[in-house]
This record gives sequence, C-alpha cells and structure tokens, in this order.
Amino acid sequence: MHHQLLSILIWLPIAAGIVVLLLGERNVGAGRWVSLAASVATLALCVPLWGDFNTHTAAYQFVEKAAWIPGFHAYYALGVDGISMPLIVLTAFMTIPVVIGGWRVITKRPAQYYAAFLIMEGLMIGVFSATDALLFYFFWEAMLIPMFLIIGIWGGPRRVYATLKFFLYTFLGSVLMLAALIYMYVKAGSYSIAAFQALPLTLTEQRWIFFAFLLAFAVKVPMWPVHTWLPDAHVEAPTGGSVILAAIMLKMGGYGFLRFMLPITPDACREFNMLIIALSLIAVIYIGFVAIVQPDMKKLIAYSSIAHMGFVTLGAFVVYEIVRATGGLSGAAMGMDGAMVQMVSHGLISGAMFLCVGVLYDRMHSRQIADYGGVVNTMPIFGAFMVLFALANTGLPGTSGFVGEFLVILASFKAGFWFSALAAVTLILGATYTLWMVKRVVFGPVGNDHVAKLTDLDGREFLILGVLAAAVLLVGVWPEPLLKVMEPSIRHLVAQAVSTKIPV
Amino acid sequence: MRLTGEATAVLVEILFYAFATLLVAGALGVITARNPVYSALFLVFAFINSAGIWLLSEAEFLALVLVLVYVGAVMVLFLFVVMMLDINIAELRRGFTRFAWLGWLTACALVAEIVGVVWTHGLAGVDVSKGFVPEPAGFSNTRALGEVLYTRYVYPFELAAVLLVVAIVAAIALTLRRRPGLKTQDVARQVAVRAEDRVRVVKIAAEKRS
Amino acid sequence: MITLADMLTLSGVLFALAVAGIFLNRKNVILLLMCVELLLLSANFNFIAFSRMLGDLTGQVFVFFVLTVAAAESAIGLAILVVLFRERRNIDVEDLNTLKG
Amino acid sequence: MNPHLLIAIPLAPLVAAVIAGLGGRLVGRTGAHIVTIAGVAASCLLSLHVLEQLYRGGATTFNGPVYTWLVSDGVHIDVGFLVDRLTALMMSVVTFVSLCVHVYTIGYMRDDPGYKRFFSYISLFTFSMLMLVMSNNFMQLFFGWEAVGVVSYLLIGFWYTRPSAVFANFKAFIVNRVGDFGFVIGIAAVFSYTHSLSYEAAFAAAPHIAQQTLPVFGGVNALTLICIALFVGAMGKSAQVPLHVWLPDSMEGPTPISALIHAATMVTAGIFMVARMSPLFEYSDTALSFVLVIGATTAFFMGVLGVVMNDIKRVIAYSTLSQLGYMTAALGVSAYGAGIFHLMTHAFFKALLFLAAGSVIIGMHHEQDMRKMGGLAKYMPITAVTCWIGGLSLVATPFFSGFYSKDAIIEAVGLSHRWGATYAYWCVLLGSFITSLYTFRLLFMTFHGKERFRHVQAGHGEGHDGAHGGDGVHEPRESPLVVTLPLIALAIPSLVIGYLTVGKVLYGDYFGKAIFVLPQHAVLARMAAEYHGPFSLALRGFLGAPFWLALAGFGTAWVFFLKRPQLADAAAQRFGWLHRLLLEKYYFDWFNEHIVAKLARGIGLGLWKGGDQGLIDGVMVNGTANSVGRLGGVVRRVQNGYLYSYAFWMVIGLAALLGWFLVRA
Repeated sequence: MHHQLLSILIWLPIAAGIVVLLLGERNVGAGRWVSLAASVATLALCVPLWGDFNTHTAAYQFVEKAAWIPGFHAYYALGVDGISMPLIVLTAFMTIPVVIGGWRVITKRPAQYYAAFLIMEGLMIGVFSATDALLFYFFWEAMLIPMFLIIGIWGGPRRVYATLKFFLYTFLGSVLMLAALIYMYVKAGSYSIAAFQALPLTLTEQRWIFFAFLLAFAVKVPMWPVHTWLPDAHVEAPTGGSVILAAIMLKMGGYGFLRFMLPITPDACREFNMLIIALSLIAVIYIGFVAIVQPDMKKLIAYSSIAHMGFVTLGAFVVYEIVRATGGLSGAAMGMDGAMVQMVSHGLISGAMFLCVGVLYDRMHSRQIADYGGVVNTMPIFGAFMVLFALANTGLPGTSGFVGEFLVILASFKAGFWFSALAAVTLILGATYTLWMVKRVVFGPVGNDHVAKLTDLDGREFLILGVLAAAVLLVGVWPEPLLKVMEPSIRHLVAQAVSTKIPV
Repeated sequence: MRLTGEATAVLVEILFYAFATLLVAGALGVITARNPVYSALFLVFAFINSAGIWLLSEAEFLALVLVLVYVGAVMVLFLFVVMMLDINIAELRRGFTRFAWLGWLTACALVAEIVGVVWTHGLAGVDVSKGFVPEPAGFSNTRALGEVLYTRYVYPFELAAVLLVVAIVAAIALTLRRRPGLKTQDVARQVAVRAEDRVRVVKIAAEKRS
Repeated sequence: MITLADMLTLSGVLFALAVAGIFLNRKNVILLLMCVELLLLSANFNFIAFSRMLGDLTGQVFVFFVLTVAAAESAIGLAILVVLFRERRNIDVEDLNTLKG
Repeated sequence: MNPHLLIAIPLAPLVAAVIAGLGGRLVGRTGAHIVTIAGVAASCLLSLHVLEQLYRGGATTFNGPVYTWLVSDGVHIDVGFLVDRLTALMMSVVTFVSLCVHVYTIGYMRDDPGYKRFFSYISLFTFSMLMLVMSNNFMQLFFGWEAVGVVSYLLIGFWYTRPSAVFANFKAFIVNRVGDFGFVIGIAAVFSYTHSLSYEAAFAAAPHIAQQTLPVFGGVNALTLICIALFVGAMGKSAQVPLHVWLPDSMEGPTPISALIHAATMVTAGIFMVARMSPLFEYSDTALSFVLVIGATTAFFMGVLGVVMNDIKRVIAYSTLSQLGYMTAALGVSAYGAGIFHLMTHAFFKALLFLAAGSVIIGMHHEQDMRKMGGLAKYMPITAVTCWIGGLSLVATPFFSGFYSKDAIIEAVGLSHRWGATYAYWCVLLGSFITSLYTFRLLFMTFHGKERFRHVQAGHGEGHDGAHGGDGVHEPRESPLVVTLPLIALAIPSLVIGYLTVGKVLYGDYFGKAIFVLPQHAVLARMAAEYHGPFSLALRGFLGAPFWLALAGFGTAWVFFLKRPQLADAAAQRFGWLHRLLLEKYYFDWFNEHIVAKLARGIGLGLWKGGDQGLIDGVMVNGTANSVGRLGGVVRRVQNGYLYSYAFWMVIGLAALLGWFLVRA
C-alpha cells in the first residue's frame, strides 16, 4: 500500500469532492458527512506517511512513477522528502477545521463549498508531492481554480475584484515559471525535478530562471512589493477560504523557494541573495508598521502573515551571507530549519486566528475592530482562545510561533548583526499590532449592545480551536519530532545551495 | 513570308510593349473613369490586351479562356449590375479628389519598389533577364494543360467545380426576394391535406316549401 | 522576346494601380470589385511568366483555378452589392462603416 | 540531588495552575486555592530542602537536561536545570513570597468573581519564574523571561473591564518586549560565537569572545555588545530608567500581584540574570559601567518621584524602582553578591509593604489615596506595626535586614574605581535620604496625624466608599487573620534575615562558583576583610553617613508631613515647575504616548496609505489595469470601418516590407 499512499492522498479528497458535488444541494446533510469523513480519512492516511517516514535519508520516499504524457517525457511522478512531508500533513490537518467550521455557517450552495475545498485539498497535496515539474505545474495552476471560486462566490462585497486580482497576480507569476520549466526541459530532456537540480546551467541561464521562479514564488509567499493581493483576498474570502489561503497557499511560495530556486539556480541565488534578504526584512518591518493601523481584523492578520512569511524567505536565503561572513556552514541549516518550522507554525496560528475572526464574524457580521470591545465579558472561553493565539502570533516561547523566529534570528546573526537585529524588530511590532487588536476587541468594558448579546463558543467551534491550540502548544513545547523529520533533507538542500552548477 | 528567328523576337517585343502600354492605359482608365460603365468597359479592354500578351507568351488556352469565359461572363455580369442599379453619376464624382495625391504617391512608391526589387536584385537568385524557351513546333498548350489537369490536378479541379456551385447558390440566395403577395404552389402542403379539415358534414332540418 | 523582368514589372504596375484604385475611390463599390479583378489579373501574369520561364505547367493550371475563384468572387460580390443597393439606395463607400470597432 | 525532585519543583505549581484554571466547576473556589497553595507549598518546601542540601549538606551543583527541545544544525537545544547556591536562594525566595501571597489572596480576593482564575495565574507565574531561575541554557531562560512577562500581562489586566488596567497591561507587555528585543540579540550574539545555547559553553568562551570585535557601529567589542544587549533585556524586565515606565502603571493590577510580581520576583529576574551572567559581564568593563550608571540614575531619580506620589501603591512602586536601581548599581561595581543579597532582603520587606498597603486598602474599602487616610494606627495596629518594620528595614536602619544589604551596596559603590563610580556613589548616597523621606511620609500620612478619611465621607459621600452604600462613617477595621498572618510571616524575615545571613551570604563564600568575580574587581572581598560579625557591623552603621542621611530624611518627613502639613503644600507652590516635572514623571509617559506611539501610527498610516494603497495598488496594479483600458481606447480608433483605410494600411505595410527587403538584400 505504501507506494500508492501519495496517490490516494491526492485523489481521495478529489473523488470525495466530486461525490459531494454529485450529491448536490438537495441532500446537503449527506454531503457534509461525506466531506467530513473524507478529510478525516486523509488525515488518518497521513499517520502512516509520518510513521513510516525514514528520517535518515534525504532521498524521496513513497515514490510513484507512471507515464503521463510520453510525448513530452512527462511522468506522473510523486515523492516526498523532509521538506514536503510536514506541509502535506499540515494541509490534511487544516482542512478538517474548515469543513467543520463551515457546517452551519455556509447557507449558499454548501455542497459546492465543500466540494471546492476537498478538491483543493487534493490538488495542494499534489503540489507538495509532485516530483515531476510539469505535474507540479499542473497541480500548481489547478489549485487556483477552487480558491478563485471560493473567494468569488462565497466572498464579501468586493469579492470579484479581490478574486480576479488574486488569480491574475498568481497566474502572471507562474506563467513565467512555465517558460523556465520548458526551457530546462529542452536542455535536460525530461521534466523530473531531480534532473533539473543536477542540470548544469551557465550563470546567465541561471539568472533568467532565477527571476522567472522568483516572480512566481514571490507572489505566492507573498514578498513585499507583490503582496497587495493578500489583504484584499483575505478580507473578501469566507472564513474557510481565509484559513486555507493563509495556512497552506502561502506555504507554496516558501516550498517553491526551497524546492526549486535554491537547488536549481544556486549561483544566481548566491548573486541575488541580498535582494531577497532585503525584501524579507522590508516585509518584516514595513508590513509590521502597516499592520498596526489596520481597522479591519482580517486585514491585520493578513498583514501579520506577510511579516511572518518574511522570516521564511530570510531563513532560506541567509545561508549565502553566513558563508560570506563566517566562511563555514554552521547556522545555515538552522536558518532553513527555522524557515520550515515557521511555515508549519504560521499555518496553524494564522489559520486559528482566522477561525477566531470567523467565529466573531458569524455572530456579528462585522470585521471592524471598532465594532467590538470587551468580548471576553460575554464570550470568556473564546476570549481565552483568542488571547492564546494572539500571543502565539507574537512569538511567545512555548508556542509554535516562537520556534521558527528564534531559529532564524539565531542563524541570521551569524550572517551579520543587522540582519538579526532588523529581524528581531518583529518581536516589538508583532506584539504591538496583535495585542493592540486584542486590547480593543477582547479586553475592556462591553463595547456595545451587540457585544452584550454575543453567545460563547458552541461545541463545534470549541473542538476546532481546542485541537488547534493543542497543536500550537505541542509544536511550541516539543518541536523535536518536526525537526527530526526534515533534518536530512535540509542538510542535503544546504549542500545543494552552496554548490555551483556552472559548467566549467 | 516567314520571318527570320531574330526578326520574330523583335516583333514579339514590339507587340509586347504595345499590349503592355495599352493594358496600363486600360487599368488607369478603370480607376479614373467617372462613370462605372466606362470603367467596366476599360476593364474589358484591359483584359483583352492581357489576353494578347498571354498569347504572345504562348499560353494560348488561358488567353482564350480569359477572353471567352472571363470577359464574356464576368464583365457582362458587371455591366448588367451597373446598368440595373440606377447610380447617379454626378454624386459619384465628388468624393474622388480629396485623397488623390496621397493615393498616387503610394502607388508610385509601390511601383518604384517592385521595379527596384525586380531589376536590381533579382528575386533571390532568379535570373530575371532570361526570356522564355519557345515551345517546340507541334506543341499544343491545350493538350498539355488537359493532360495535367485531368491527371495530377483532378481533385482541385473537382473542388473548383464545387466552388462555382457554391457561388451560384450563394448569389441566388442573397438576391432572391420573395414578394409577399405571390401565390406559389406549395406541393408539400397540398399533399399533407387531410379529409376532415376540407369536408364538413352539416345537418340541416327539412323545410316545408311555403 | 519577352523577358521575365518585363512581365514582372508589368504585373507590378498593374498591382499598384489596382491597389491605388481601391483606396482612391471613396464612392463606388463596383470599382472596388473591378480593382480586385485587376489584382487577380496581375497575379495571373506572374503565374504565367514563371510557368513559361520554368517550363512547368502547374503555374498555368493555377491561373485556371484563379480565374474560377475570381468568377465566383465577383458573382457573390455583385450579389452583395445588389442586396446592399436594395437596402440603402446608395452604394458609396463612405456610409459602409457600421462594422467599425 | 536527584533530578526528579528538581522537576517536581516547577511542575507542582504548573499542575496546580492548570487544575485551578481549567478545572472550572469541578474544582470550585475553595478547591482552587487549596490546590494552588498545596502546589506552591510543596515547591517551597522542596526548594528550602534543596537550599539546605546545597548550603550545608555538601550536595554538588546539578546541571543536566530534562528533555531535548530540538536539534537543529547539530545544535542540541534542550530544557535543562542548573541548580547551584544562587539558584537555590532565588528559588526559596520566590516560592516563599509566592506562598505568602497565595495565602494573602484568600482574604484579599474573597469577593472577586475571577477568584479561580487569579489563583491559577499566580501559580502559573510561580512556575514561569522557577523555570527562568533554574534554567541552564539561554532558550529556557528566554522562555521563562517571556512566560513571566505574559503572566504579568494577564495579571495586570486581571480586572479587564477597567480600561486603565487594559492599557497598563498592554504597555507593560510592549515595554517588556522592547527589553526582550535586546535580550534576543544578546542570545543570538552568544550563539554565533559558541554555536550552542548552554551557559557553560558561553562562560567557557567568554575570555575568547572578549578579544573579538563586531564590525557593527564601527567595530565594537563583541562581549560588550553581548553584555549590553543582555542588560537591555534586564532593563526591560527590572524596570531600569528608560524602560521603567510600565511598573508604576502595573499598579492597576490587584495588590497581591504588585507584591508578588512587581516587588519580589519578576522585577528581580533582570538582577538575577546579570548575576548569573557574571562570567560574561566581568570581562567587559564598559558594559559594567553602563550597568552602574543606569542603576545609579534609576536609584536616585525614581526615588525622588516617590516623594510626590499620593497613591499609596505608586509610592511603594517608585520605591521598588529605586531599590532595583540600588541592586543594579551593586551589579555594576561587580558586587553581585551584594545585589543578590539586597534582592533577597528587599523581596521580604517590599512584599510586606505592599501587602500592608493592600490591607490598608481593604480596611479603607478600596481607597488608595493617602490624602484620604491618616491616623489608622489606632484602628489597624498589626498592619501599622508590620508596616513600620518594613519601612524601617527599607530605610536601612541598623540591625534591620535592609541595613545590611543596602549599606553594603553603598559601601561597595564607594570602594569601586570603575568609570562612573563617583557619580553612582553620590546618587546612591543621596538616595538613602530620599528613601527615608518618602518612606516616613508614607508612614506618617497613613498611620499617624489627623484622620482625613472622616470629613471626606461626610463631604460628598460618593467615591468608592459610597459604592458600598451604608449610612454613616465606616470605621476602618483591622484585616482578617488570613491577611495579617502573611504580614507577620513576612515581617519576621524583614527583621532578622539580614542579621542571620549577612556573614555567610554576603561576606562568606556562599555563592562560590555560581558568581564569578575577577580578582581586580572583588570589592566585596575587600569589604569582607573589615567584617567582624553582624553586631559590630550594625554598630559601625550608626556612625556611617547613610544612617545620618536617613535620620535627616526622618526629620524632614516629620516636620513636613506630621507637624505642619501645610509646609509641604507651600514648598510645592514655590517650586512649581519642579513639582510639575516630578508629577509628570520627567515627561517619560508623555514622550512615549505622544512621540513614540504617534510616530509608529504615523509611519504605519503613511506606509499603508502611501505605500500599499497609493504606490503598489494605485500605480502598479490598478494602474496597469487602467492603462490597458486606455490603450484599448486608442487602438480602437484604427478600426474605423472604412474599407479604404484598411487597404491603405495594407499598402503601407507592403511598401515597408518591400523597402526592408530592398534595403537588406
């Protein structure tokens, strides 16, 4: 069963999605249970994926290969290593709260809502497990369609603008990536990512490919100049859409950096790493300030996501500065470990925070901070969860938010004092904007009579937030298992990143 | 009297230039003619001259086809249409002059370029100065064409036929007008008639004769 | 004897005249159709010139087909003209701009 | 010392906190405080047992991991304990004071709806403080550091319906985070040299790092940068001058937490950390001078503010700031032992003062303004006596524990030759006059003199007391036993602990290897030479300048606030500007709120509106969309429907093509 596990992980949710679609709007009840069963089953399948994962080798595991388009030498090749496996588990883990979260709340065409999410889950797992570049690209573009529909149909008032902007932004980036992939296919003869990683390329070629990949992944991360689609997409997306967008889709960019840019164009990365580091630091500070003044809760969390993702790109690209500054490699792997953990933890935390905002939005249909005040008086349990996730968002040690940032700050100091100092500014800014929001929303006297009529969490919401809180605390208190899984792959990636591929 | 080989060449050349100038004059006439009928006639004149040239270059079947079929049918069609539509000629003249200079300028530029290309560079390796190879005495252009036409080009030939049929059908379909009042026989409806909607059995009470 | 250059020059001149005819006249649709005929004629000149020069009959066969096409085209052109005339009572080119962007 | 016993010490309060916090209905109010008190009591007994083991039992220092937190890039970062005499002392102080506060809270928070939540928080705090104190690596130190900050955030904002409390806890957390910003950079710097986070790796590498220079700020000495960065963290937590603004506001929280967190334990975390990092600090003189100057400045200038405050808890808060300045000054002159010793004695008498103030507040039905008190000694004898003991100990009257620790610091600063020592000596010396001035002002205004609370009630009758309804005047009553018992329990050590332990802890070799002092800096060793027992030290104290300054403070306070109170108001009028400067707390708060906060919001708005919406969205994204639309408009005109114009463009194209062909061929 082992070597079909990834295919099952991909196609089970998609099949379930189609079943729910066929069940249609009439028997939505059945549709809900089918989608819940499918998402739980997918997570259950992740147990053997993690359990039987061999943590001593950087090679791909659970490998599958079947002919797909013989004409292009493109194969249906799947495989998982330390970098992609945690993200697959995160995808499976985060879909369940979305399905449960939308149980009562979604009234407009719920069957299609669930179907869209399930299909998207399958496609996202596909992106992470594809080891054939064309298959990766296929999943990468296909994944946009469900999200496009989710934001477009179930979104807020300005949803059409937001979803179009989201789609065009991502699509523009990834089309250039396709060009780069084709170019490399022509040189390498096949689409396998391993072949691309081994393919010798001259510096000019690497530069072009580097910038093609950079645009595609920078939009996804999102990095500073191309980030303006995220706040709009989040504000207009339904709660479930926001959770998946923040928890998983932003990780695609980070995953792309680690999987494609560093191994395939190491020399170009070495040449432009200051650019990426500068953009990441700008993201941390610039977006930190911008987040302070946001009147809308979801926009604030969206901006905080951009700031946190700035750490991922910083951690990934600090390796070159470390080599330049210290000559050695010690600390480089720590930076990438930090980037990976930051991705997983940010997925959990921002997903949870969007669920919290969703809980409030379902009751009061407003996302403006000004409309709330003293929510903890009428919703104490919710208040506790909100404060916990807010503190996790500021990077409180003991929660998962701290692990990633701490490792990146430690590693970036080896590269230079100012990298670490500017990155550490997030401690202050993060605390300021998150806790200022918490102060105005959760604490204080009861704001208005709407707040007085709020009802506390019901069973379902308590279950979701409880599970997420447990996950955040577990990763924060004991991150060892997460790091043990990715350690060999990160070491292999560091070796690839510092090697040179220019044909002599 | 038979002309010597070299003399015939000179004669051919003279004839060619004569026909060429007349042809150009005809074409010019077509464009500048005030009345569409005149331009149609100039066109006919141009066609005849080009037929002449074709004969000179020993493509006699085509020359004849051109004259008989083309001039005969198409030009007549043109004249027929021009005559049928009572276009007021005065009104036609007015719009001609505004862009005249620009038009002529581009036409001359075009001519200059074509001539320049042909005369100076030769068409990528084609030697333009070579003349024709005269056909052997008993050679019949028509038979040669016939053979080629019905062997290698049968399929395009059939297609051309189909094309013409389509053209006919299209022309008719476009211009056919069904006048409303026209009583035409509609066989289909006649056949489809049933007894009961024609014959009605009516019971009328018998009246005493007064 | 007739050289290729002469034939090509002649067809070039004819072609230029026809094109000038097309965009010079502002009024008359019929003249447009005639100019198209002239264009085809100049094309035929080239065909015959090359066919005779290369000694290969395909050029002439092609002229044959060009003529059929020209006939069909002018037939339909005139049919359209007639319908247009019935519709508009005048056929000057100035008014025919409804298909603009 | 078996590790399981050590793990039990922090774990007991944690388990208790979880049970009390999440237990909810099944634990009930009494159940909550029983569980938490049991947890803290167990932890306190175990700590005392460990202290006794280390002190006399001859047990060796324990330094071992508990579990591996993570392994990254070959670096083992784990949760581990380092328990030596310094840790044992701190553990005992923390758990003892926490126990007293737990018992005290039963009385203080009796009618508060958040009863269980409060107990859960204070035992969670004890857990965090113990993790901080017992850690053997920087990660766990930082974990404890932030956890303590979070719990103080929760506790300051305990009465979350009061906007002032919610603002105070937000401010406290942010200022702590500014300190932690420096702290994390210090840790990263140490890590970059030792490639490990454990203490002994850092201490071993200290001499080597001292020779390194960092290319930043024009080549600064690496160790100095590390020490100053770590000290910035300590400044944030122990409220030294620029980052002290949060402590006075944290009085918004209930009094027990003021006693526990903002007097005895949390604020001392910074002092403990510098003492723990003594092997690092010793090698960098500039860092120690920096510490000395900051400490001395805080000691003097914060004390001065204590004199003008009218809220009883704020006076004690500023006194805490001033005493923390003393401890930092002690650290600055490498007299780490004196700093820790003062920390211990201060923990007792300051907690005592806070709890006494709390008892006064309960007695006066939540009235905190000293101007509405007076002559309470008759009604609350035990509180008065214990408060007097605390006050005398604070003022460093000989034989009281405060004397032994504070005088030692003043003497140590006097003996030190470090840069800034003279400035520090004068600050610290005048500080003792200021300390006695505000302490006796507090004692006289609260317990003696005219009873000012009576006519106030008759006057307008509203305010807190009115809230309780009731007809005539409420006689202030002595607090119940459960409140006064901790007072007495704290009064005893405030009185005697100094006398008993000064020989061994301060001048003896109590700390041993836990605190590392370079021979040339060993100020305490020189003082130990003239030490002949606590009694003779106290007698000599009577001759020392600090005692006479304290006496002068007593006299002025007696004249200004007891004999002729109107003199104080007259002085306030004459020195109007000085009075306002002090009332405005040197305009620190004004500066933070108006300059720093407004600037941050301004930058945020500017970047958001200008940067995001204006530049990126306006120009680049929507800009391109609109320009495509406009371009479309232009191109559309070419399609004008006229056949001849199309033909014209065709010809132009043909001509161009032919021309190009002509030219190129």
